[in-house]
Amino acid sequence: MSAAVLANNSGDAVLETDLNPTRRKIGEVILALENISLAFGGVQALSDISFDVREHEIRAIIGPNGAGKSSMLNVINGVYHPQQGTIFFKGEKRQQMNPHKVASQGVARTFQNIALFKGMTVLDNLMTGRNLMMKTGILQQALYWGAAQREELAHRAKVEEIIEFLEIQAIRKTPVGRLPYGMQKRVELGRALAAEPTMLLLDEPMAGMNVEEKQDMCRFVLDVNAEFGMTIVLIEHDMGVVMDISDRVVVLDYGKKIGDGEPDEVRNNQAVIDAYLGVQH
Amino acid sequence: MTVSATIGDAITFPRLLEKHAVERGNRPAIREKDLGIWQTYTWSQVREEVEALAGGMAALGFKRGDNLAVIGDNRPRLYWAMMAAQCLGGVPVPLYQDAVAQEMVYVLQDADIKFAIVEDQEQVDKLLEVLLQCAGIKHLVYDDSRGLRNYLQPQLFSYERLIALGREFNIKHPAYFREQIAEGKPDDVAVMLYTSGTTGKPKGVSHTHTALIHTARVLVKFDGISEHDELLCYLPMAWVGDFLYSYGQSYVTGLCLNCPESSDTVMQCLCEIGPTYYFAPPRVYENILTQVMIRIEDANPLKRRMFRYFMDVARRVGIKILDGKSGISLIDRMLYAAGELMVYGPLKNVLGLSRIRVAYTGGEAIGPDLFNFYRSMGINLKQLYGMTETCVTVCMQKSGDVKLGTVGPPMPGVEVRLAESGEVLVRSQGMMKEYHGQPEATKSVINAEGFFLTGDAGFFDADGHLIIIDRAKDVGRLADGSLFAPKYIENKLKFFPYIKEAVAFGDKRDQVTAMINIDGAALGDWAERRNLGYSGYADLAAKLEVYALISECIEKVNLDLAADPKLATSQIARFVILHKELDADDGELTRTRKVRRNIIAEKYAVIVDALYSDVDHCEIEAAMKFEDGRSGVVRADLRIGSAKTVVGSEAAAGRKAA
Amino acid sequence: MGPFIEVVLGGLMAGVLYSLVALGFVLIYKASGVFNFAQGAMVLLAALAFARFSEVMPMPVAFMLSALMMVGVAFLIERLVLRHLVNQEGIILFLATFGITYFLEGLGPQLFGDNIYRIDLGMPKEPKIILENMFDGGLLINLEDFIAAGIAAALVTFLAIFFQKTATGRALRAVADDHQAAQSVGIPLNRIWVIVWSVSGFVALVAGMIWGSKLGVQFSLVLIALKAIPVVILGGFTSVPGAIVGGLIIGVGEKIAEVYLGPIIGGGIENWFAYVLALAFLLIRPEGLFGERHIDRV
Amino acid sequence: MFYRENGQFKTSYEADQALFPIKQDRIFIVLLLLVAFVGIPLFADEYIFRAILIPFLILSLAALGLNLLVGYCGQISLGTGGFMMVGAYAAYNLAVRLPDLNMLVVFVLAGLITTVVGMIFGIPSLRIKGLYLAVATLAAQFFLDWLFSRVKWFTNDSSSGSVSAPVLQVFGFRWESPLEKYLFVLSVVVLFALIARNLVRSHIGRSWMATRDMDVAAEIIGIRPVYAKLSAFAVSSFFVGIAGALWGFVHLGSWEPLAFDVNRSFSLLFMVIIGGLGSILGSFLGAAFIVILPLLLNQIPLWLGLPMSTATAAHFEAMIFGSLIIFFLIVEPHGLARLWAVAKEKLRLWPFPH
Repeated sequence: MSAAVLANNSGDAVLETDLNPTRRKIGEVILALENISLAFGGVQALSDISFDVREHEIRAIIGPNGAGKSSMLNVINGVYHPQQGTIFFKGEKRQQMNPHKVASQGVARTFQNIALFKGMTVLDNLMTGRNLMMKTGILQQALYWGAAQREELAHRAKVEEIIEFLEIQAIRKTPVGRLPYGMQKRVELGRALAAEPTMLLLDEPMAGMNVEEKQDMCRFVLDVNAEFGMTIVLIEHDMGVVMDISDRVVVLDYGKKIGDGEPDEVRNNQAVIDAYLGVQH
Repeated sequence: MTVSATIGDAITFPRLLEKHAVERGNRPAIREKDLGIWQTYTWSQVREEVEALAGGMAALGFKRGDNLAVIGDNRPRLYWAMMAAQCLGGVPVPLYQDAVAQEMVYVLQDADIKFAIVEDQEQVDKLLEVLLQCAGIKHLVYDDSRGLRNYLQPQLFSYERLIALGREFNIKHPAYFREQIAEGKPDDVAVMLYTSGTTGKPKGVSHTHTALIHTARVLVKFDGISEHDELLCYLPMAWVGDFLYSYGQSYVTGLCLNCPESSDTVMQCLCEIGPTYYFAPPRVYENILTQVMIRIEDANPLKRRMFRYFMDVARRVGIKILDGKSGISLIDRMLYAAGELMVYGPLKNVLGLSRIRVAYTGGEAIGPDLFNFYRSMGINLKQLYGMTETCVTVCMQKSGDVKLGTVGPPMPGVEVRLAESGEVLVRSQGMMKEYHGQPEATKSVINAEGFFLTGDAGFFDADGHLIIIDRAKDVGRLADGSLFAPKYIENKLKFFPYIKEAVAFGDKRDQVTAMINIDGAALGDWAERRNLGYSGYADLAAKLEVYALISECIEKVNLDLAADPKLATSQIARFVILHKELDADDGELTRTRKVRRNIIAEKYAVIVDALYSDVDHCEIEAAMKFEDGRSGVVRADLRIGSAKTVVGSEAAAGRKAA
Repeated sequence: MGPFIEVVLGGLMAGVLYSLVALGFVLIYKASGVFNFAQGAMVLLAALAFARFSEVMPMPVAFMLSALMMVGVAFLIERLVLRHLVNQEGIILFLATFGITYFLEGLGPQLFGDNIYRIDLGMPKEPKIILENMFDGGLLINLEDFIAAGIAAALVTFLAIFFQKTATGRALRAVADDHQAAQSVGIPLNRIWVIVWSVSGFVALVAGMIWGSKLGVQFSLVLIALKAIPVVILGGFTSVPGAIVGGLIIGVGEKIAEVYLGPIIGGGIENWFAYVLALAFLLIRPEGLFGERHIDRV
Repeated sequence: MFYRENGQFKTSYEADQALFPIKQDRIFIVLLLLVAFVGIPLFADEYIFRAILIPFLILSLAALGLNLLVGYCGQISLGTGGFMMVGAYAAYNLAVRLPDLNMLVVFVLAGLITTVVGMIFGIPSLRIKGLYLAVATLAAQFFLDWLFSRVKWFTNDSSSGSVSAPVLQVFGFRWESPLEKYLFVLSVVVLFALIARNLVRSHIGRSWMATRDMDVAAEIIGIRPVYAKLSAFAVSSFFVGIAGALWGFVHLGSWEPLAFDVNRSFSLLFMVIIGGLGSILGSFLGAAFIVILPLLLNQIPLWLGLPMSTATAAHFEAMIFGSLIIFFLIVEPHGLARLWAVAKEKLRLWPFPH
């Protein structure tokens, strides 16, 4: 499954596929969506969609514009509540929950239209990603004393590791509003990583990037998966990228699932080809 | 065994380490900006780390006489690895980290490398790529494990594992480390530095501990360098300048090295550290000046006028004040003080040069404007002369006695002699031991009396300051028999901010011609201000306006040359502006960015022929390597420009008028 | 029963007048996205001008002159303030109208004096008893209020037609939906703003005249603006009918509370009751009665 | 221009995240404190303390509190005057009814009571935002106005409706003269400025700013909006409540609800806007501007020798004030603090423009 990945990861042919699984072993199902249907008013955004995500895998969701991909992510992280269907996360059936609760269960995400905190620096944006883990009370923070300071510095150290990982040292104290688009995308990934999630949802992480930026972002996504073992659910338009880096692909079209499987399977699926070639429904 | 016994007279680097660990164990030895702050390691921490590292290397079979390849940016761990190798009686061989894999093959084979320590995945990949050619490599240690998690080659070893292995080893062999240090002799080879070689294959220059330490101590005395100095290591570790002026000085004086966070943040790190002691080749100073000029152009007119006004003041009196000369009026002194507050001080602060006590430049000639710019602002910038084989330091300008255009008098303990041909010969304690494995080559450059043949042509001025004009073998003759020193001419051209590189031709010809490489950034800016549209480097290079500008520059050089009777015949008559930048990757420059004149002449023979005919343009096809390693062919049609030349008397008149 | 209906009727009358001021808010908010805090100050300025002009000239002329002055004010506001704040956040524009408020509050009395002036529109002042046959003792109502309500209703109808049927009205609505889009299809934003602020000034003039004839023209007229805010909240910032219904609800609610609740808790509750009512409403329906629902997109 | 940052490298996160990481800034702040604590007391006269410095400091504190809410958390409030009123009356009632209570405890309790009230009125922020929220807080203002003027219990059944605070007595010392009062207020304000700075650089401050910048994203990365918003209301109200108590006890001495009416709310909002949203320094600059401006406007005609009736002067004051607000919003919508920040950035990069 990972020959393409290999070539992408190390850039040479020295490594041998059988000997060197470049990723952690893919594990059990971590997230299962069963018969999800979601409607806004009269508009059916998702209808009866089921698929699962396994631990440590890179799972792509693709589909033409308006297929319901972003809605799917919003369902996974609790922004939208589907009218029908059940969601199992880490083996437990999920009740109605709000986004911050989902976040506290270890799901982080990035957004199609960058949603950074524009008034803050890169460092502060990343630190915000760790808010869930910060526990000191308001009085200690007011005095910036003892535990509060220790906590702040300890988390700073963690965030610095991410800064290094994403190679954004030069901009750590720059307000994010001043950064170019590609950099902002990278910082947003950093904010999600800062939360040390088990599952990472990426909504078009490479949209609007040039080739070089895309390569960088691919490398980061693969490294995140390899180094931290994070499970990644990814929406992406660039088919080359999707086929290269993902383990399995779900294809949506008009809110319905039309394909699901490994990249090669999906590539040869007639329904998928039709959807992309624009066969009229 | 007592500590003092190990230290002895401290005439090897490992013994210096032992000495600092005892004498200044809690002082910082090295800092690295990592994870956002300057992580600091004291001398005793460094010693402990080196001991563990040496133990690990020993455990893996690194032994006396082995060579250790070191490849990467300036990182503490790589510096420590060099020290660990020396402790074990081995020889560190730093390589240029931006070389492509194939370029490394020769050195790896020549130095018979079994053991390499590299920075990261990028370097690991390069070595793995040439593993078949360099089968000798048994152990490949990496500092940063990012991306290497699943590389299963048996040679690979992480730094952390090596340290752990070393600690185990040292428990089993508690005395091994000290014994090895004690066994080290001053005349052992301490380092092997490969010269980039203007021609031919690189040669491994072997230096002994004695030579290096001696040279460093001369410098310490010369400029009062102490453990309180700070410096930033950002020049390639494979360069002799970094080895002697960073690594060497740090061990000799106990001063603290600072390693920048990444190559993107060198300027930022420079500002934070504010080194007191600084060494950079002229092009670094030039880049800084170019940046200053470009950035100041964006300032409001009032500020620009203030800047120009005070820079004029500085030009008038700054250098005299720096040199402590008398005869400066009180008003000028006050103006200069105001300038220091308003311009020079803040400017130095922004550039990270506020705390400079002494700054060096060398390796190539530095332009007078450039040189004076820094000195007039109160930065004690000095030129020095030397080469890898002589531990750099042959001549150096003395603080307070700096003559423009010279490289100063010989350093204490250095003998300089001029051969019949004008070639500079040097003898000192800092002489290399040999070219590694090339006794013939060694013999050919060190004569019977022990003088090193530098290959440079030069002469002493009336005050005993040495002036270098060119490589001796490059100094040629024009067809009429008069002197032709191409590099001297090229340097004069390169002092213009718009000209990045220049290659002069003229040996055995009837006139001098030149190929010019424009500076894309500086000229791009120039073009923008004139609303001159262009689509890229090649297009800009071909603009008529640019030709006019460059020909103006050349005419100024001609005027300058005409003033010197020896060189008046070397005026440039015709020139061409190249459509691409000369590039080390294409073999046109050395890794230290010196032009390879013969290779260029061969490669661009078409152009050279055109320069010496009367056509006004020529077509060229050039193979070039892109950043991703692919190669392609670039075609261009180049215009040939001509410049006015003057006769001697006109030159004198022109100068007077100016 | 009779007294209760009297209270409700009284509330409705007051409510119509609130609606009139609220209408000014809505117009400007719809067309320029600005929450115009200066509406009260505009009412004061217009009323002062009309009162002082009508002392020396026939009333219709005074009316025309005051209306013209309000157009001038609108023009200046666009030229000196709004034009420079295009593309700023809503809060900045909101605060700018505070600046306008202060300025007009200084300007009005400086130009026209700061005494209490009377406006006599010739409306019958004396209360009238009607429907004596239906209720015991009949209903005591104020004829002046009835007339005022009539005028207000006429104005509202006029505006509704203006918005729906004229080209300018349609352009106004386009601008409200999306400034940039409107600009890109060639709707002149600046002119639209001048028009809408003028209309709003005209509404202020009418409101000022009616309130002025009721209470006399004095500084406290600016406080009416504060009363109109809960009305807008209740009705929704962008809805003309909302302003009217909201005004009526607030008017009636306030009167009822004042009469039946006030004595129990110490009186004087009309200052805050409207707000609490609006607030309670907000919590149930954040977008107001007639406002458009806003969905947050991720 | 005055910055010489070479060599000021940080070897620990502690140093890197210090309040004033740059040495020149530390020197400046120490000098400023010296001037405030030593210099001014040596030279200023009573009038300056009473009419300028004490009101400036107390209003700075209130503006600071408001800025935490508006500038940092993005929740607009037009009820600050009302919350100050709660603080003042709470302190009054505590001091009068429990005369043995230490004054500092009285102030803190007054602040806490205001906190509770502020949180109650902050509840609507969970449902509504922007102008709607502004109106909700306006409701608080009017309700509180009414409460303290109509419910006699709060004024201790005072017949005139106005109340008088007892003399300020802390640490067995009576802070009576303007100088003493000034020093007391200054100490409190410095302490609170420090607290505010600490809060905004801690995780609570970041959760506020995240909520302000993009509330949906903030919730998705795990910030509880309820907690972020209500804590901002709570902390802000605490600051404002203490400022209210100080305004009553130290500045006014005796007062009625009118001293805290809606105009007070508006003027505090102007302070944070003109001073700079999301800036501690801005709160002080804004307060200084709004305190000093009317005094200046009153003085200028005198200096020019143009006697003016009080009414005319008042009208002109309003007009100039209004114009200045507009002028500021047009020229620098991010306030004086932004101008300061830009100037500082320029000085650091001098002679380069950027």
